[in-house]
Amino acid sequence: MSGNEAKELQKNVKRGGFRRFVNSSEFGIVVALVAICVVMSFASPYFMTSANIFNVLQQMSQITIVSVGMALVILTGGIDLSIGYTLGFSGCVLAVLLSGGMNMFAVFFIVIALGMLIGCANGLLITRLGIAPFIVTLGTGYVLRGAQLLISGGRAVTFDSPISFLGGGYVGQLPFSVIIMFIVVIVGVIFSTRTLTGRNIYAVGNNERAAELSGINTKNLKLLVYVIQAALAALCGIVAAGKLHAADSQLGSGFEMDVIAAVVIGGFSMAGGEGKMWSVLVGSAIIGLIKNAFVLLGVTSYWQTAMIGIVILVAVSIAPIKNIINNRRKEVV
Amino acid sequence: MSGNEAKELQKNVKRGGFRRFVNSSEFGIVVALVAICVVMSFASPYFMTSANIFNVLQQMSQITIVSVGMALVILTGGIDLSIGYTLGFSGCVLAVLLSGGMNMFAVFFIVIALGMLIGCANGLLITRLGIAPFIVTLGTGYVLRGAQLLISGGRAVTFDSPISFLGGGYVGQLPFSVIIMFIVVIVGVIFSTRTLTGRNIYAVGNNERAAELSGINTKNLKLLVYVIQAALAALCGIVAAGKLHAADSQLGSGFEMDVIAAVVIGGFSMAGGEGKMWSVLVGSAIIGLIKNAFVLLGVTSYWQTAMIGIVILVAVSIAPIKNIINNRRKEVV
Amino acid sequence: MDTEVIYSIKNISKIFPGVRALNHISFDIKRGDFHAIVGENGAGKSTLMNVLAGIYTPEEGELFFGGKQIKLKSPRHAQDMGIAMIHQELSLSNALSIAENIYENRLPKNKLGLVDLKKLYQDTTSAMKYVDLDYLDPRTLIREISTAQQQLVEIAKALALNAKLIIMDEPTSALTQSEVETLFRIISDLKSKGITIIYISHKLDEVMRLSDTITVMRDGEHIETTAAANMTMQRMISLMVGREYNMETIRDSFVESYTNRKVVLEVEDLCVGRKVQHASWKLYEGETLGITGLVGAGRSEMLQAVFGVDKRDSGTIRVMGQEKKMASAREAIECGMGLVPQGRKAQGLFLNLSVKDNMTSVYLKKMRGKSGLLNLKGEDGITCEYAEKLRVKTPTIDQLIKNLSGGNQQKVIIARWLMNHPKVLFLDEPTQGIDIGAKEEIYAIINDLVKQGISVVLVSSEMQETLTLCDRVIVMHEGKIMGELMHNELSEEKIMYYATGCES
Amino acid sequence: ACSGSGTGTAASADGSQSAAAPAESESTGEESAAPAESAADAGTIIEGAKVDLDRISVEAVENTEGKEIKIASLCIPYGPFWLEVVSGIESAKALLAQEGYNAQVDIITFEDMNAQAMSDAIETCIVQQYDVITLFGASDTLIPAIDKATAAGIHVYTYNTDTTEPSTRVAFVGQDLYAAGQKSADLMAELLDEKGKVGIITGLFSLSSHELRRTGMEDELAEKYPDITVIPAVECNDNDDVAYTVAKDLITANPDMNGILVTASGQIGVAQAIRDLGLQGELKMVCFDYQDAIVDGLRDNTIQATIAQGPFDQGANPIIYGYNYCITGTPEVEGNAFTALDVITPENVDEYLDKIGYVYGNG
Ligand SMILES: Nc1ncnc2c1ncn2[C@@H]1O[C@H](COP(=O)(O)OP(=O)(O)OP(=O)(O)O)[C@@H](O)[C@H]1O
Ligand SMILES: Nc1ncnc2c1ncn2[C@@H]1O[C@H](COP(=O)(O)OP(=O)(O)OP(=O)(O)O)[C@@H](O)[C@H]1O
Ligand SMILES: [Mg+2]
Ligand SMILES: [Mg+2]
Repeated sequence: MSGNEAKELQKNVKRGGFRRFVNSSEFGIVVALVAICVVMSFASPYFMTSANIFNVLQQMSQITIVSVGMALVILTGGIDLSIGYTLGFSGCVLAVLLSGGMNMFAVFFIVIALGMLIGCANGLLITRLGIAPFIVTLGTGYVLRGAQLLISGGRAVTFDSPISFLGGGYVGQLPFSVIIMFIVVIVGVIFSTRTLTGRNIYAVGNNERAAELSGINTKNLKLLVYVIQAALAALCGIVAAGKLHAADSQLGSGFEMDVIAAVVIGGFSMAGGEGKMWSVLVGSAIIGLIKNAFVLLGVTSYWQTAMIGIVILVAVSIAPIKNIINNRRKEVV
Repeated sequence: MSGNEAKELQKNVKRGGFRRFVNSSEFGIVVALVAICVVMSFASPYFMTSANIFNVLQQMSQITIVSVGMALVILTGGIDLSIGYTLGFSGCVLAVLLSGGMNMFAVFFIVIALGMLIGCANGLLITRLGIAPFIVTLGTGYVLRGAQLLISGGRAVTFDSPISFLGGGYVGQLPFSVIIMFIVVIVGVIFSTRTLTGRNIYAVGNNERAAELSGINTKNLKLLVYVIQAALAALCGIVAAGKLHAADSQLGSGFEMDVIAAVVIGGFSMAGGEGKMWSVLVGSAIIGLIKNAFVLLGVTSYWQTAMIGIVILVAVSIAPIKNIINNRRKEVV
Repeated sequence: MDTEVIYSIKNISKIFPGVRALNHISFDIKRGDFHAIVGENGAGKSTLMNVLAGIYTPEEGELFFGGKQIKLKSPRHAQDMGIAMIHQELSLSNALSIAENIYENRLPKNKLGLVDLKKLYQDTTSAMKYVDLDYLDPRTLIREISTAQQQLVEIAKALALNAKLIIMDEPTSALTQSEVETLFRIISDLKSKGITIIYISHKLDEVMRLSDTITVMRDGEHIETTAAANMTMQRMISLMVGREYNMETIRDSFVESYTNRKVVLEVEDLCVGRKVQHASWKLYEGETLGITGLVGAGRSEMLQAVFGVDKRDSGTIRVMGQEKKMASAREAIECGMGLVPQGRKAQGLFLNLSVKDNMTSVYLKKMRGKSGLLNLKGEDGITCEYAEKLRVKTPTIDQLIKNLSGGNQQKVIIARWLMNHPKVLFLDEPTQGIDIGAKEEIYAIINDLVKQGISVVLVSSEMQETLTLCDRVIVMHEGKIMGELMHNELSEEKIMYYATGCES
Repeated sequence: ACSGSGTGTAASADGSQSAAAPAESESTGEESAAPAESAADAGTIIEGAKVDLDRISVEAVENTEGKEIKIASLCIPYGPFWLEVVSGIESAKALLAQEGYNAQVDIITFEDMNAQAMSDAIETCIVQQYDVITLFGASDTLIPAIDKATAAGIHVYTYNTDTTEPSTRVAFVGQDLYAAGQKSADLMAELLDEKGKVGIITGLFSLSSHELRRTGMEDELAEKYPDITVIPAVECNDNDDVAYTVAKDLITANPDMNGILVTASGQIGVAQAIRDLGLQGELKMVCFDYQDAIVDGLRDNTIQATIAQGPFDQGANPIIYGYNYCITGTPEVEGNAFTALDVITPENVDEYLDKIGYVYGNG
């Protein structure tokens, strides 16, 4: 008897991935993404041009890179409001050091290391003092903003260095930042599904106490997540500054909202423990496409803002509405 | 056996309100508030003047009014990012209608009703479709900002109406908006501690499932909370526009962050279910005082921004650090 | 037609994605009856009760309450009709007071429409007196009291509804003997008032002792409803599991002599706040050590401190003679220890993860390949193996654990530790909410483990379990170890003697 | 000059003084031809701001009675444009700190253009009994606070941007923003031979200074140049990164676009996008203000023209005007005191920067 049961379980495991995908929470946003693409390719002849596609990819690359880190943070049930400023601060440090003539490899490592230090500060305040991530990162965000202003002195610091290739370089037609994006996402997917640490992050987000009892060092794991996140923000700061060959005090401002929106649209629960890493790509693509769409369509100025809101709301409503209709139908049958 | 323990417990509970307060999470921020006041009254001769005190009170009144609503939202485990725009939109509607010559009582009710409608939209999307509050209110926020731009046309709409008394009037030296603030806080405290609905909000935030099983209509309760919040934001929009005798497309922008910060500094848990209503007053006083302090002290550098962050971090660190020290001491004994 | 029948269930079916939890169930509940419902884990008992209390809407079937057909829209609706339910999983609000939990959504109001706190506390005090909790202040927060006390609050909450019919879904699984007696006293009082009680329990002796009528369910089917007088324990179990059942397989043999036995774990002078005071004990190779006592005796705290998850104020811990810091659970796991915690929802489950993820959360570490990546191929296999071994009832191992019945969730957590082949296994109330069949399986597992030379520490509030499973028992009272008993000197009286704090 | 809609500014109560300002801005150049020796910028609020007393074009009256004057200058010193404004403020501060003037200038900074916060700060300044307040007239919602300050006997000056509705401020010192928008449109039309397709990238729809320039541009193009099509304006939040993205999208969507007008910040991002697409010179770009990156743009022909507005004067002049008013008791200027509308092109860039004493390489 029980032998049968085991086989049954094994079989069930293998059964249809597609069916399951259609019923998953990620399905809705994939539909939304496809819908936006279809509508846009009818609405604008330029939408499906390779130039535009590479544009959009480049535009979403920055959001996506940081979203991978934010997704990890949100998986643990936290949030990081300081990343916009981490990004801006890192970009400014990069610009100042490069324009001061420092070797670009040294600068790269200094900026990433500084980013990790910032993440460490956030993580320590959150895990050791137990203060809410929201308020900790709000506070450190202000501090970083101050630091960004202080070092950029309110100026745009320009520089000329091969490191710009990371943000503004092309491999054929493909912007290099898009390659970075795909690498980060792939590493993110592998990390979150195929490494012990990644899997433990889900456990911590679900039930911290149970995770602790399973031998997971929950505090250090949370700390790690903020460090990864800040390191990615620093990397993204290098990409952004590299693209512009300059950094100023505005760099990165408001960025955190785009990133959080991408992650949440991607189906991550703010409560933690739920979400699939690849879907941040879909979330940030939606964010990127919305903005692209309005420029392509030439939506009159004041309507742009309102339309962004409407598209976001529609995109995230598809899945729940589908469920409600499905349930109705079932009841009728 | 249990007799001993019982007595112990009894003692614990009945032990002085003050002792209990000292051990509460609100204690830390009250200390921070007092510390800021003491430092400031030494640092600036103008700080303790009645004119300045009324200024600060007036400045914090708007944050506080909306914080009461936000506190309710956060109690249910939600968040509302759209309130800055609800406020701004309401202010602009008020200005446009008044400058169009409509009766001010009619305008007042229309604005509040519109606010409630906005709250309703947020609440329905959140409770009926089950979309995360973060993303819903981000979306409606964009829509409202667009609407605000559309109706104000990017310009400031000025008006002249006795309704301005709500925001800019004085009773003796006391700004009328401060009176509104105290009324809202007192009603908020009574609502949250002494009414069934208020207590149910805590229950929902604590354990939604349990609340449902107790027969609480959790969906409607959450809906209500967003409606209250948006109504308060609309009221605050009237106050803000009244004070300025005008409203423009900028009114209210960035306001949500101050409000959320005030609530979180006030000790509310972002996870919901915990927090004392009166403490939003302390939270918004801290936010108000920090800004006042910089102007009074003429902190004329980029340090200002960094200092806001540091003050926030210090204010929220007091309680946990105190706890850690206490625990150390206990271990030694 | 029959005025005797208060609740009539007709042809009820309930379907969850992938599971038919209830399949055309029909039976009647008589007014004033004590009606027990028994069945294996996942038989559909809780699901049926949730239907009766208005929480789930059935796909098919009709309900008649007091002779009238009803369509329950919400739990509130059911409450208004006089149906109250004590849920299997504790459902209280942690940051609210006892009083507010008992009167959740029904707080008394004064003339102004505001909450009348004075009346609330008075009412609560009398409600608490009824469940012997009156030594607590009604303003105490739920998170400040023990699980057992919470269970009593939950009971008080249902009683305060003044319902005509009270559904109790495993109310005793988190209670020890003395509270169980309190509950039985309450129940007989309710019965004398003519209140109907539907009672679910896996403690079949309770069922036999108290019930007027017994319904057996299996795999979502209604098997039989008979008067208790016509039922024997043996037949009830056979009906539950669907085959002849022989329940005499507990321990092969007990440890006879401790001389020359290797000490695996040694705890010396352990103190944890006021909960555990100067506890010292040894655990020998291949034995089952029982730790027992009344609620709040500090057993769980002691285990958790030894396991490294809770800070201890003092105490040395030696594993295989070597002193260990034991600063984290990780260290304990590395020493070959395992802990199945009390309170699966709070401390065990990752609710939004799958059965597989829940089962392998500790084992995962062993699946790391050379590259540092996890070798996920083995994961499905080992999960299925243990799911089968422990007879976890789930459609697939990718099912979210929150969709499993309580007992099956517990089995998954036990499997989580068994996978690691621990040398020392702490089991804190491991059979809480587990059906008789699975219990026997767990007993058999304990027997197996001990035979292999593994040492088991068993914290159990079920006297029978302690008496029949343990080689040695230590009894705690208010954080102190009061006495130690060998298997051959075990008796209920002796345990109670120590547990109530009488000096030895 | 102002035929535009929605702005009565230039027309109201100013006429007489508006001619004075351009004259002053011209004189600026001459005076600063001899560079200041001590760039004592150690204590400045922005690193890189240069105190240079010689660049101050308005003469300060001697404070013979020796009464102490307190001046508050409200500013938002973030973004490259402000470097010059702050240099002006700091220079005025340094000048008035000298013996014989006895005036103290306090600089009050803001994080962003938040009218609410500024309004609150003005109220606090009233409490502190300042004699003069100079501020950025970001929004009409500042009017009640300005009026309250005036009623408390404080001389208020707006600079850079004025409120659209009249307030009781003494004078406005800054660019005629609507006219500036028109001028940039004229420049673009000239570059395009009065035909083609033009995109507009603006900072924020919600900022009146940006809106004045934007409407100035749109109105001018619509009225005067029928052969030029205007694409609906897009917002870049004053952020170069966003501007880069938006510019690329605009160019993709409108391959036939010949020119881009930028109302405010974001110029660096737009210029970089043009460079990355290899459209330098083909796609004309006209923007406002100057800084190193814009100078680079002019030099490599990515930017065809930028309009300077005399930021140094905007910082320094209102302070000196206010101070003089306190001493003499009569206002020196009232209404609008417009600062420069200077056009910088690839041809005259080096000459112009030299003239105003701008040091390249400073940011
Ligand atoms: N929400 C749900 N979604 C999917 N399946 C469910 C859900 N709730 C219960 N089930 C399934 O329905 C079946 C019956 O579960 P139920 O909780 O009623 O069992 P039970 O008899 O109460 O068992 P136990 O004694 O372990 O509490 C189980 O197979 C369970 O996995
Ligand atoms: N939700 C929870 N989170 C963390 N720990 C918990 C939780 N629930 C229970 N525990 C731990 O389990 C302990 C035991 O709970 P409880 O007081 O009910 O113990 P008991 O088993 O009845 O008695 P004893 O103390 O003798 O074990 C708690 O004191 C606590 O340490
Ligand atoms: Mg059950
Ligand atoms: Mg226990």
